Amino acid sequence: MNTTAAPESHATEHGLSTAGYVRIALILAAITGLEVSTYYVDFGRLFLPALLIMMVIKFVMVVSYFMHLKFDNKVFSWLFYTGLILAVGVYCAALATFKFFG
Amino acid sequence: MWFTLDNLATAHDTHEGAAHSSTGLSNVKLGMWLFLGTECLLFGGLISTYMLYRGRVGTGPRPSQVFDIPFTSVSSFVLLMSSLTMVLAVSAAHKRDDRSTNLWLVITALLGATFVGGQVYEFTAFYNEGMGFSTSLFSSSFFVLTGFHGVHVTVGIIMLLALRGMLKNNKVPGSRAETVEMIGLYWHFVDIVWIIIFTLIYLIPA
Amino acid sequence: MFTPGSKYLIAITGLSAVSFALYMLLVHPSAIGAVALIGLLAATSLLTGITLFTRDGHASEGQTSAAALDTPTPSMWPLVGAAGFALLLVGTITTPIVFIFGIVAMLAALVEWTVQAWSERSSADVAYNAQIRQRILNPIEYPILAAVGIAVIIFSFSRVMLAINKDAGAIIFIAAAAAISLVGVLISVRPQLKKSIVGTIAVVAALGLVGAGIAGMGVGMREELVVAAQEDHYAHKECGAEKSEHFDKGVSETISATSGADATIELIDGKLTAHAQGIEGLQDSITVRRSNPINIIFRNKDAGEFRLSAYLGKTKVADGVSEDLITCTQLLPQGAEQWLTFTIAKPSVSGEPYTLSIPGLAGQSVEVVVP
Amino acid sequence: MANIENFATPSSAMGALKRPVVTKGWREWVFTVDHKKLGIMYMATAMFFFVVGGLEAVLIRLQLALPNGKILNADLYNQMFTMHATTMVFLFVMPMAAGFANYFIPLQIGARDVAFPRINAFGFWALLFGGLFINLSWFLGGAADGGWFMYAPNSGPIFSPSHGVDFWALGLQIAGIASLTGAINLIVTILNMRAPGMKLMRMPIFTWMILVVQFLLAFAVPVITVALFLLSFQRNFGATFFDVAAGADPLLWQHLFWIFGHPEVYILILPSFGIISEVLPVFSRKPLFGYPFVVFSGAAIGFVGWGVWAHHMFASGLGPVSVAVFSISTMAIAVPTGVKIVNWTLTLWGGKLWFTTAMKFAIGLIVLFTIGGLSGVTHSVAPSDTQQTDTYYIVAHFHYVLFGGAVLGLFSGFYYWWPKMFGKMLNEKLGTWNFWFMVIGMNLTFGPMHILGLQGQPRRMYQWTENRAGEGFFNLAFWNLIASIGSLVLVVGVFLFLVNIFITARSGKVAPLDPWGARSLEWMTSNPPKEHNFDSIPTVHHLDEFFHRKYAEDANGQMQQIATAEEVLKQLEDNADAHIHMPSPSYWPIVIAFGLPVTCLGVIYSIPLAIFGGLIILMGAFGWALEPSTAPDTDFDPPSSSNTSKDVVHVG
Amino acid sequence: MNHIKNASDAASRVNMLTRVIGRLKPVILGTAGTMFLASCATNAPQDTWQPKGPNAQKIDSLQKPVFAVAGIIGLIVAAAVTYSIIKFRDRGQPIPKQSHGNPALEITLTIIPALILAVVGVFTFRTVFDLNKTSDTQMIINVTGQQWWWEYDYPANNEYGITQPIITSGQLVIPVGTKVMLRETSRDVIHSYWIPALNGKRDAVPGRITINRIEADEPGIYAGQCTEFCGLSHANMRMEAVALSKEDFAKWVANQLKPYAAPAEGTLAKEGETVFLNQCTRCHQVNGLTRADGTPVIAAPDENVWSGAVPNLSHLMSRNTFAGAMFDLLTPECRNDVWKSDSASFGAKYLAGVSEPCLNQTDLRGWLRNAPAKKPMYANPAQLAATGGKYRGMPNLGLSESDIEKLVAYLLTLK
Repeated sequence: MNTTAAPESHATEHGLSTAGYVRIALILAAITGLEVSTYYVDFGRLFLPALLIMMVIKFVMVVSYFMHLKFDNKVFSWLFYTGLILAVGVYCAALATFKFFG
Repeated sequence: MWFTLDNLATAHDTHEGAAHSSTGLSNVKLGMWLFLGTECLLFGGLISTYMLYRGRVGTGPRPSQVFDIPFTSVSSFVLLMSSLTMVLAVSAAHKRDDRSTNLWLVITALLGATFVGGQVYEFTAFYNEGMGFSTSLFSSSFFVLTGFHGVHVTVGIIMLLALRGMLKNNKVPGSRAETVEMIGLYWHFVDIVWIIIFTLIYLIPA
Repeated sequence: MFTPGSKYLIAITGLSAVSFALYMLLVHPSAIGAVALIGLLAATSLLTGITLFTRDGHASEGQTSAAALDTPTPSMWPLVGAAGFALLLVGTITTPIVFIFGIVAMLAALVEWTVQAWSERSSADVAYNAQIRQRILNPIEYPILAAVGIAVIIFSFSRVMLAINKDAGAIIFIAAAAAISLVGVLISVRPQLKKSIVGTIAVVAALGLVGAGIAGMGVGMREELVVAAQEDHYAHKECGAEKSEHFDKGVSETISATSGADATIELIDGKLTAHAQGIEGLQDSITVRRSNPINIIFRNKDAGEFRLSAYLGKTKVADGVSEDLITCTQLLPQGAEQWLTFTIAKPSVSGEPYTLSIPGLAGQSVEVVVP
Repeated sequence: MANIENFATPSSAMGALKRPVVTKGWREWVFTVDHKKLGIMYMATAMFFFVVGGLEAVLIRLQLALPNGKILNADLYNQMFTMHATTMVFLFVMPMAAGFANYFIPLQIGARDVAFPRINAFGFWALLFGGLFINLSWFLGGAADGGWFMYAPNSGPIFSPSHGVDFWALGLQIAGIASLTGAINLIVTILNMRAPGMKLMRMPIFTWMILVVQFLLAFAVPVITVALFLLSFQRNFGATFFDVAAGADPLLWQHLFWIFGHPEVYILILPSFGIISEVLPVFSRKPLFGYPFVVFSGAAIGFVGWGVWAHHMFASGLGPVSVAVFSISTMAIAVPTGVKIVNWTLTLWGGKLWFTTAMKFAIGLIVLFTIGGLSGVTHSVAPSDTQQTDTYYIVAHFHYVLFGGAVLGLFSGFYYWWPKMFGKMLNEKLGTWNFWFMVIGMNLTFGPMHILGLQGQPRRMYQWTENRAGEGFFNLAFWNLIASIGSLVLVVGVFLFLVNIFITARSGKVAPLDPWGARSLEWMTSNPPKEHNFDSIPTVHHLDEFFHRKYAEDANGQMQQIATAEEVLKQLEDNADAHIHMPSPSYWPIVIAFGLPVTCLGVIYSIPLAIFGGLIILMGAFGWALEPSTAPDTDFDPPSSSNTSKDVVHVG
Repeated sequence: MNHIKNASDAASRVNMLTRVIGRLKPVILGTAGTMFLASCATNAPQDTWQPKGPNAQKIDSLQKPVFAVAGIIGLIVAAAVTYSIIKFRDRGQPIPKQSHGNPALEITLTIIPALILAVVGVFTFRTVFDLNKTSDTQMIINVTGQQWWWEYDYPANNEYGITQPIITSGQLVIPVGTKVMLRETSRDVIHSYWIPALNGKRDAVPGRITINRIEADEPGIYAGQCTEFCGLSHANMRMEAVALSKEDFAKWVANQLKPYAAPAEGTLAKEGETVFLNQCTRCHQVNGLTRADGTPVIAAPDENVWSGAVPNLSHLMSRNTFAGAMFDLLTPECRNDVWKSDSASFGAKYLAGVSEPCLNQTDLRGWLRNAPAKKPMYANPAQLAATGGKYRGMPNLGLSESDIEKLVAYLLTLK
């Protein structure tokens, strides 16, 4: 097992090398740590956007690297993201009618 | 849920293999991604229900009164790590490294079981603090959302162990690597759902 | 074309179906009994189905019995069955859990024993017999074993977590996860590791977990949870000026929906004002419907913590004795708001108005008029 | 010892049970995974429920024929209209479309089966059991009585104390699983299993519309799943989701229901659009006018269909901003729908029209659906909608859309594809009678409802009173009576169709190979198709491949026949593939599907039964996963003569 | 099918036909419109095309053109299809050119409807916001739906002489020319309040308050009906809006605020009061009614009925309907007299209330005898497990005929 190469350079047909995956996992863990820290440290007005952005980053990283979407055929991305975007759009619109965001 | 289980065995159903398909992609994988796309709408609905109802507490505790952030952070971390071990299993399967595949499958299942154990603990503790299933809108929607997620994790564990058993007996139909990969996709999906739940439900107060 | 084996199984299935039906219809059914009998029915019908479907699996008696009868293999299932029966008897006089364990053990023994006996008679070849047994039982054994394994882990782990305090819990949780991962890494990077060592680690870990689980069960839940369960402190509101230890703990939420509010009550500069939906300006009384859940938003804009308390008339607790009906929000810090829902069934009578007020703040109240 | 060798072969070593080998008699149908047999079973099931739902409709109309009707009491009436809608939507139109899709999608794209044949079989059985499960409630204390929209809190345990709503919610859950699996299956099939050369823009329009529909289903079903779970948890396990006293908002149900429910409308109508887009060109002898526009308008309807759901809630107090936005988006969806109507009309224009029964139904659809579509535009205008919603005007509108649109399209499909499916021609003369009775009946029934609604008669009333019926000869009493008479005419029409089926089965004319001069791939095989559909998979060069194999332009630009259908088919047979692997039948789809209603019964009545059902499902799933990939004999030998559907059976 | 032998002959016939159709188009359109109107009922009480107030008028003037446009488009499509059917039927012509369409034509035919809809959209947008305007409200009435009747309460409003809240049911009374805001909600399931002549419908959603505005131009009585399916007796949940001139409205208010007048001792009505006290006050409130010991009677519907409310009967005979407006308190003749009177005399007739000769004895007595038999309600004590023994409607009280006699006499005094 090659444990030295950078994740990007070792992207193969099936994704990253073991070290690459471990690296991604460490980044994810670090972000999770940062997320948890918002519970203890006051982020002020940045609190909500920061949390949401970190959530999206984690989500996209898992999907792109662990689920190989980044390396796979675009059709898979289309199928999955269609569902995801539809869900976000439709449910946010529904919540908006409940004055959820204002 | 069972649909995913079906992927254990559908590869051989597709008499026109991946190589001959119009898109050059495997039927099972295409179906799996589509299924995950539809799952987005399922969890989206449950999350929205929770978001709408999280502040509606007539009796019983409010979210911030029961949530135990340090504990849940560890939970999230455990599930995240299980994603890593899962991806290692998939990677090993592609390299035809049976020993590592088996090992990481079992480790993933164990981490998953720990996560579910944590969830059972959490539910029991909440119940004792006066938050039953019917106590308030918050409690109903919380239990249904996290319970659905927990059921997904449990199904995932069963699939992992079943796959492990089938690998042992050489009963995995079709390409083994692909079967492992399919269960991997399902497992990661469960993880990303938890990434959202952890942030939206636990970290952002009502 | 029924083999003797399938006849036997059909008979058992029929009997269990009849007993289940009789039990459900004649005896007062309890969940345990029903589960036990239906489990029996499920198991026997499954076996029946399997034998019927696989009768083309060369399992007919005539072909093989002579050879097979000479080679009985040692079996643990009679023992398990007997133990199950013992548990069942113990269970009937002690707790239902033991009873269920007994039933499960007996069922498992019945199924395994029957299939084993049947497979051993199917041919003279031991390997073939083992294979045929596997072919039929593995699909049942794997999920059950997996389920039992998962259940043991989940149960033991959650008992441990319930027994220890929150902080230690988080640490143990992460330690357990780390241990699992580390073992994984260890085994992974040392491919030459002996199977026996791996097995030992697994057995030790399993025993440790189960032991800890049993210990956790023995200790019971940590005190704070026991107290919480006894006191039910979130149901008990204290509507005066006092600060309740539990009820008022950590109120910082604002409500998330405003679509159904009848009125917004605000505390500004020591004054309590009402803004009823659909009416411009501020009022000092609100008219609400009788017998209808009234949603009110209380918003504290003053420095200090205040709660809104609603006086909803009196309720008769015994003849001649009545009690004030009061409900309230939690103590809200400045800028916070909370939803208060109440219902008033009877019209207001002059002289005894329903009111909304702030405990500890005299002279400020909003009258609630019910036509 | 020989036995061991048997077990060691890869196919048999895998499973606990062999796959079914006997494929005669009832087993031929119960264990089948053949998309054509499943398609026929879907259609038969749907037809059965169509009759059931139709009888419910007739009872409703008889009750309302005269003021203060006494045929049904209020309770029974409420159950009747709830089940009429539920049956027609979920158990007739959807399965019928699923049947057409199952049967014809693989044929139209030149495939030998769907991507996941066993899941396909499971889907059918789940639908059948789900449908029977819902209707079981009639015999167990009364059916659901909350309307098909089942608005909370009226569907809650207090306001609907019988088990009807439980059966309804759980039964739809089962049918939903069927739809979801079917959708995933068909999407993968269409994307992945097209014949060589069949690019997306060469796919027949029916395939396109089904693709859109399946995407809608795949993404809409999970939403209703959530809603139904919330409802079931409330009714069966004491959750508080719609308990207003606990602070719940009843509008949550409405949003979840209609986020599903509006795409559902397009799920119902688009398959029929697809069917008539096949039928019109065939009988006009020219290609579909503006094929890409029809495709894209279908896709556009699919997309915009997700952004209009709240128009069902204009009266519920959403607030002016939401109402205005959803009003505009609803108008927007009229544009792609209009594009379709224009294209159909222009397909007729300049054609060489042949008025077969299928063609009559298709033309009927254009006109009647247009009426429904236009009345839809009138209440996309939100303020008008507050006058019209929940009145008979809406009933008129959606019956013009769903009967005039969806049902006529399906009937067009019956007449068009019957020879393909059964090798016999439906009687055209009887078909004409069938058509006219249905069209006149439907206009008599639903036409007057426009007037009833605009003059203020609300829906879902078990009785109406003369006090509110107005004066004059043409008062509401008159129109109610006309509508009821019309429903009987409609019944005659449907009955004629059943008679036609019967007569055709007994003494129908044997269908020629290409009775209509068709244009697409499904006609490039025998009638009915062989088990493996095509002897060799054709390579596709054109949209309307079959037509272009038969006709070519001569030097003057005139279309001339260059080959007969028989010749085209012969060519395929001559190049027959040597080894055709067909999926083997399986025991497990029906086993798992049977576990679902058992579990659901358990949820309603006793948890042990639910556990039992769960065990059935679990065992089924493991049997499914562990069964061998094929039955013992798998290879199929190429046919020796052209008419070989009988001799060739073997699916191994 | 008839085969037309001579194709050119047929074609010329078709051409002539189309020319005739073209010339007759306005006539046909006009006739179709008139025919549609002529085929409608006259004086249907819930006709949505007969607005009687500015809100309904706004809707009407928005929707009439839309109907016209829709009708014209429908006719064009029908004509085009009919023309194609006649013109392009198979008369042995050669297989047409396999043309795949005409993008320019397609785009034009896409843009035209889009433009039409855009215009409609602009007007819709304006009307939506116009109808939702609440800032100029002059009077507020709370409207509460429950299975299967409507309750109205008027919060105190000195401008209209409402010094203390008024509560009534079945008939909503409003002053003409006044912008009235209805604040709707429900006590059980979703109902919908709809007086077609005054405005579109608005759902009464439990747990929410929805706003609807009505205003009547002329005195009169306007019919309506619950339009959100609300269970068993949904069909019987009716309502009427009564518009009175401002002076008449003041009289009505004064009457509603009039204190309770007990019937004279020794009359049948007085005996009726006793029956009422024993049987009816468990649920029904009559403001000012006292027991023999002088304590005020406060009904407790919340203990007996699931919705927690039943109609307040204080001034029952000032209304014209009962039982959720399912039945009239007036005999058919007297009812016709009120409904058909012109706007000038309407107020006086309505304010006269129900007199003994005008009382609809049949339905009222039938109702008192066995209410669930007259109106489907979940009022069978055996079926009340789900509601914990509470009724959803009026139960059968098992009153004797003499009690009924007395009660009717008493109820007649509740003017």
